[in-house]
Amino acid sequence: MAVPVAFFAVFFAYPVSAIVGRGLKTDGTWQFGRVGEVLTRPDILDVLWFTTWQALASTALTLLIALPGAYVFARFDFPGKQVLRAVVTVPFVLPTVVVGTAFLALLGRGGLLDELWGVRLDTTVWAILLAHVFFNYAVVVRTVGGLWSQLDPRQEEAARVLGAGRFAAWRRVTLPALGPAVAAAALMVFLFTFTSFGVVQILGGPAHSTLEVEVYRQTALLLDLPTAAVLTLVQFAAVGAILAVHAVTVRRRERALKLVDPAQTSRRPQGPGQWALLGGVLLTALLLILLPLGVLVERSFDGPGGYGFGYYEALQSAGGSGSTFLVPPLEAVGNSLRYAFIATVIALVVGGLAAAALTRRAGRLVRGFDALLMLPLGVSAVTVGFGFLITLDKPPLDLRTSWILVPLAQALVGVPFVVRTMLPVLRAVDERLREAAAVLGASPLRAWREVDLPLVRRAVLVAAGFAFAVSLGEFGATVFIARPDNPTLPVAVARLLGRSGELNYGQAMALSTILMLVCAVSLLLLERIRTDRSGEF
Amino acid sequence: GCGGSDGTSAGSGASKGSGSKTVTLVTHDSFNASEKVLKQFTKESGYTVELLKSGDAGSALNQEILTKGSPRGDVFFGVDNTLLSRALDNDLFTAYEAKGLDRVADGTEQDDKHRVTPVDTGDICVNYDKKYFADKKLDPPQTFEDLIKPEYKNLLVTENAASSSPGLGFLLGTIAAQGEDGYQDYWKKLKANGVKVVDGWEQAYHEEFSGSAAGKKAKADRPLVVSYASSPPVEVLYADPQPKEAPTGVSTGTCFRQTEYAGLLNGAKNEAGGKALLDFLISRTFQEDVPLNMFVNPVVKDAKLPEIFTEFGETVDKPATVAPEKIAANREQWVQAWHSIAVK
Amino acid sequence: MLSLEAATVRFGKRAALDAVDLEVADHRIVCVLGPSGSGKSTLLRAVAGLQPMDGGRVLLAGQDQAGVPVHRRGLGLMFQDHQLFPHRDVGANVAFGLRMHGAGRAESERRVRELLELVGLPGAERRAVAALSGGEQQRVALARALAPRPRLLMLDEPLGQLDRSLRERLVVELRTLFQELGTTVLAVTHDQGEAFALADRVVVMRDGRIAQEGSPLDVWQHPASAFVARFLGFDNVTPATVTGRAAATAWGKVPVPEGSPQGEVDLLVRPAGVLIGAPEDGLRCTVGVRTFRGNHVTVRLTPENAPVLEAECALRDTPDEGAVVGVRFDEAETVVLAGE
Amino acid sequence: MLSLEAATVRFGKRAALDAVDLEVADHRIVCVLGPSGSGKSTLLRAVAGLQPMDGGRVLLAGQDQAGVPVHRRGLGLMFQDHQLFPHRDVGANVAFGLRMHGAGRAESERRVRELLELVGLPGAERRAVAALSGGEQQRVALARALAPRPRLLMLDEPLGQLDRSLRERLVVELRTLFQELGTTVLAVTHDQGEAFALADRVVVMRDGRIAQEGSPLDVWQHPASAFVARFLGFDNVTPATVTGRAAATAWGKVPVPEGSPQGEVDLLVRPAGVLIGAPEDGLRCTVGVRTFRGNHVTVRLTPENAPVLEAECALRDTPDEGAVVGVRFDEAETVVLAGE
Ligand SMILES: Nc1ncnc2c1ncn2[C@@H]1O[C@H](COP(=O)(O)OP(=O)(O)OP(=O)(O)O)[C@@H](O)[C@H]1O
Ligand SMILES: Nc1ncnc2c1ncn2[C@@H]1O[C@H](COP(=O)(O)OP(=O)(O)OP(=O)(O)O)[C@@H](O)[C@H]1O
Ligand SMILES: Cc1ncc(C[n+]2csc(CCO)c2C)c(N)n1
Ligand SMILES: [Mg+2]
Ligand SMILES: [Mg+2]
Repeated sequence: MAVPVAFFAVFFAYPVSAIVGRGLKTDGTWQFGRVGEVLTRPDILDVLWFTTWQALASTALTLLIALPGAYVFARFDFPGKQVLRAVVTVPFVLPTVVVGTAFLALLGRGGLLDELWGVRLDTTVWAILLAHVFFNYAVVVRTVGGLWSQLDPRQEEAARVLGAGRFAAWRRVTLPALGPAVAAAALMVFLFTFTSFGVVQILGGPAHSTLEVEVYRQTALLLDLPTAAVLTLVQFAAVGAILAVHAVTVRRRERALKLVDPAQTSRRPQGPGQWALLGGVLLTALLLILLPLGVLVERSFDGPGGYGFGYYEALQSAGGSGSTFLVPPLEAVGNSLRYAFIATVIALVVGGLAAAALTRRAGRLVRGFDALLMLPLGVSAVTVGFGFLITLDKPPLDLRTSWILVPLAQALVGVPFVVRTMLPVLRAVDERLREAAAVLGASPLRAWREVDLPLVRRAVLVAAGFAFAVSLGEFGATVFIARPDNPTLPVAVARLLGRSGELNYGQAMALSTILMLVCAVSLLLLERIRTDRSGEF
Repeated sequence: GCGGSDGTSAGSGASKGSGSKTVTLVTHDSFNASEKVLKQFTKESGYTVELLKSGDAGSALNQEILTKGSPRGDVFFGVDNTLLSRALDNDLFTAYEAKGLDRVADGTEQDDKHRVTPVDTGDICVNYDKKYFADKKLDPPQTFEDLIKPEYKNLLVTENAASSSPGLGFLLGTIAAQGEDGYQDYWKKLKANGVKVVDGWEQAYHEEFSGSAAGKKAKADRPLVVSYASSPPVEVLYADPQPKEAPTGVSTGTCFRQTEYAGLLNGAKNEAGGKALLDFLISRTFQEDVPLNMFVNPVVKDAKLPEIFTEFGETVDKPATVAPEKIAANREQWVQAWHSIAVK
Repeated sequence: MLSLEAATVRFGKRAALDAVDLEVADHRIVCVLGPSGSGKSTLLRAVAGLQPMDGGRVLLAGQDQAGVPVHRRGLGLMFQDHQLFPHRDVGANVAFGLRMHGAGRAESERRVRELLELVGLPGAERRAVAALSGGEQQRVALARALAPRPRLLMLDEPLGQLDRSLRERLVVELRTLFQELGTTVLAVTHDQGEAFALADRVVVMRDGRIAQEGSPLDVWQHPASAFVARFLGFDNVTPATVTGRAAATAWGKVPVPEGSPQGEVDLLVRPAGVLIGAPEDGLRCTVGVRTFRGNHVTVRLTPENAPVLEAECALRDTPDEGAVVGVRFDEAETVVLAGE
Repeated sequence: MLSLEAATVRFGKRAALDAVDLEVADHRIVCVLGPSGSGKSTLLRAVAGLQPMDGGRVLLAGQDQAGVPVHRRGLGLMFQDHQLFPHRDVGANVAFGLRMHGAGRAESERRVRELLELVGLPGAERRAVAALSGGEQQRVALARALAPRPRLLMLDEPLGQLDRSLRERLVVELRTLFQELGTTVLAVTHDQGEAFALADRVVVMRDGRIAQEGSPLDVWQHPASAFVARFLGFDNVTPATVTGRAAATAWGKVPVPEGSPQGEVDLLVRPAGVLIGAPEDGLRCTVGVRTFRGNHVTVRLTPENAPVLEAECALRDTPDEGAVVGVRFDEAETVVLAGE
């Protein structure tokens, strides 16, 4: 517990409180009056209201659409399942500008809906909500599906023989067992959408704005730190309220469950009902995720002289142009992977330790720490980034210009994922299994390694996948810190998009496609990693 | 090391004492220079340039302000006239009169104490889709006044002045042209004439503007967009094969001029190197490298423009300008007023 | 009520149910016996529709159940490992089936109270299931299965973790209850006493097939095969050649009842039919381990050149260990087994 | 080996272990019997160190175990609900303890093979535990507990889900194994036959206390109280006034053995001591339900104005249901119970 606490104290609590403190303190005295002042501004209240309700709506919609997906991925075997599971995670790494493009192509003028029914959703809230579902589908599918695949199906069978229909059995037996995982996924989706930035701007138009945008504007553009500090506190309050609700609802539901080997629980769908469900989920994934991604891929091949690899070739030659603008794409891939790898390792170590500590201990302090771990998802990257600047400026921690800040900032976002995906599973592990290991001679540490670890293996992989994807796609912090000579893929994409000219745009699409590919392949490889299954003799 | 794979970036600029052979240039994301030119500087002065890019222009400057007194580098480049006052008020820079400062264009020097040195100028202007206007047999608009004429109804797309730099530039342009009293009225008319506001330049240019390659794919339907005067030559430069004529043009009467400055940071570890770098930034070698890397104009009179600029670009004779102090004082209020007219 | 026709379930190559035909008449209590792994639980799961079948049909009240979802079959199943719902307390577990069948709150509270009383856990409604002992959990599972009063109730080792006196009381009460309600019951048990006490008929399974079926008395008195005999705990089984009223065995001549099958067969001598007398009087055996079995003592007797025999005698008649005795056989306790 | 001193475990107000004192000598096999919920599992968990105690001490080989973590106590425990590791196959489950004790791969493979053979699951190493039948899981759990050969092995209903013949074989083999290895064993069982066959001593628990302790024969022949007698399955228990060699009971005068305690006591008549004769000859009873119990039949007899009696008789001597018979009592099968 010491490691995660130290990590969070140094790389989160201290920087963020420093920057907030700087905003709220003038000449050494706290100016709490600012809070009331900002909070009574009607435009800020509008933003707060919109931010909150769109986040709630997005979360609800995401759960609605993704829970059947989680079921299908947990319980059914079908060809291409692993690939599809990796692909639905791809949106996670994409820069929002690029995603905006894809969604506008589908929902906007001349888009699919426009052509078919003359419906345009751009600048409506629907576009925002759908894009949020697009981004966060995988969060639900993976965190919930991870636990689901390990639930003993006989529990549901017990309900069925007592007269419960399929849905009733699910609602009354499986859902309560899944509760903590669903809550964890919902919490993460809420935090992402609550702090949504690019999606709202691009798809909602300038009329829609979130708190996050305001914080960014006040900090990065206007350097109005007092206002930014108040807004950050408001975000804190909102996030804190949600965390409190989460803590209360989850605490009542956490129970030891009989976890089984996931390989035993999935089978080919049987009967028309199950096939229909599978078909429905695949169709949803196709329409909602593959289609937007497809638009990007299509554009990356759609050169001036018809389809071809022109933009990809152009990417290659850009390396030789002798400018600081572009590096060869392979190098950007390498940079991205390196940063993401380090960030993932940090996130896994810090988050894993935190999750292990949180499983065994209870009490107010621990619960508070649990909540603190989630806060990075609810705090603007600018706040953290600027906080770093004013705090990590003294040796031995003068990291302001060090590359390590990039993976550190990314890990800050990865840790909540690790904790939230691992905790529901860890807390479901029956204490008696650990006891069984202990009476067979395993020390507590060994028991953790031999019992908990294999059972949370899936969750760890899911968490690692997310930490990796988050780091791969992170832009807000990376763009502040990344050295110009080693940009990551999203930074390179953003640079290209910042210029006019057909080749620049095409290359941006090509690079985005490469980013998607890198993400999907990495996740697939990650899933192949198997910690010992049958156990060494 | 992981990130700093090559030797030049192995350490941090701030840790280097004076007499170091590295000079750190803190700048924004859009900064670019040819490797060749940077090597040239090393050859001439003996200093190696280390680049530190930190976000867009606004946040790069604000980061410098936050770390004032203990800067991460020696020279900062990238503060423009809309932000200049903030930099100067915060006492960010040490005065230094760069060698060759006499060659810079008139009116670009804004600080008589030489705390900042102008490096480039660029114009934010309305661009138009040539093909659209040719097909419609319509003259493209040339001035701010033209934009509110009924024949240009529903044709213009611009960016959010609250968060986008060209969006703000265009707003400032209208303020310069219409006056502080008139611009609100002008925007009401513009709004009535169907101006569309989107959030960022990328979206406006790639998604809404029918003149761009991406816009064509997206079936964009706005032939007028707020962009840069350099956008047409860039369209030519980054097209394959190169067209004989730029697909887009510039409405030269709708331009707002931005000048970007560099300055020696207060508390720089390598002041000598910083001074050498400032000298270099307005040297002919660097200045002639500027257009093709950052797509803005050199600030010195003796720099030659590349052919692609002279051939496909248009010169802006009377750009609108607003004094930096005035921008600093009124910016938020102007943007708010604009927001309630143009967006809500 | 229930009939299975050639019901087959395969796991990989092995058949857990191998073309099983079974009829259970209305209101009957049938106990399924069989060694561990012989397919008893699989049989119940197949009937419930929880285990997809690789062949054959399940009929309930004459209706083919193919395509009928589990919860519409109107049956109950108590799982071997209980599968109590950890998120619900004891009362809510028991009430679950009632709620699914739309019982009102008062009604269901009353039934829960009754059932918990029946299984000896009065007032346990609000307890967490994780805080129950093993036997208490089993009793809650039993109450939960009984609650909705299904027309066909299947119980998988319902009393396995309970002590004898509780089990005996429950057997009696369950029998009465089932008779009252007219419930048809299919129960798995490994306790023969329970099977005999509870069942109208017993089914002995072996490797996915039915090895014998009949009334308890029938099965006990006339095991169909050496397997069944051994499974029922009889160890005195030996190959024999029957001629008329006598069988030639390794233990010498053994009298057999009238009308026994003739020829090469297996012969069972029940321990009670092994009569211990003076050494000169019959087969000479040395007395080995004596096991005290409550009311009786079983004695292992080792003859010269013949397999060990097991004899049962009253406590006071037990010979000393190491003594040499003579053994005769009681015709009434020998059974000629039809070959495998 | 093991001694408990005033071991106390409370759940809320109720004591699951109430100041239990217990000594288990080296190499002994002790069986713990007791009704469901009487604290048997809690006792084992307390010894293992899995259940924090509210009072008392646990000593192993004379060492107070307070503060000694579970994995250092050098004992084994087989859980009532098995707790197999779901993510490991059968072989890895069994090998787990061996690995924890640093056994080599070849050695551990050999032991696993041996143990799986012992429990009747040869070649099951690579099977998934979720694909095992209930009894198969129990046997894997047993093998897992046996594998590291702990000095004190605790088994919580180790054979409860197995059929009789397998159980009988295992009891014999386990006894031999434990004797060979000199293992001290503390086993919970609800099967009295198992307890008698396996145990050197039995401990009968009641509500967290020890109700009786002794050799199986001892406990069986001289239950210490009406509770123990009833728990062992004897229903013919009644209050009595003993004077000399006779006891006055609701069933009339019953002869008692010489040297029986005198005065107001409880009296037990074993079913075998209820002798059925002609109606005029003794206590008049009506024959009720007859339950076939394998070798014997138990018969419920209803006297006029007295509690029901249970009698045991051989199959051929069984009276018809509804018949009226006369009952006498066999002095050798009556036991005067020391008061509660
Ligand atoms: N975690 C717990 N919280 C509260 N009460 C408990 C807990 N564990 C056991 N008990 C109670 O303690 C008593 C003794 O439980 P224990 O498991 O020792 O019984 P047992 O003798 O093993 O019974 P069984 O034969 O049914 O397994 C029971 O009444 C049980 O309900
Ligand atoms: N899901 C499964 N996958 C593979 N084999 C299985 C599966 N379930 C059961 N089996 C096997 O099928 C056979 C029959 O199992 P079943 O559970 O019906 O046995 P059972 O008669 O109930 O035994 P027990 O008395 O031990 O509970 C066993 O050999 C078992 O290993
Ligand atoms: C609404 C919404 N927008 C973006 C993402 C993509 N994303 C995944 S992690 C992360 C933070 C990295 O700093 C971001 C932006 C999302 N999931 N939800
Ligand atoms: Mg079974
Ligand atoms: Mg127990």
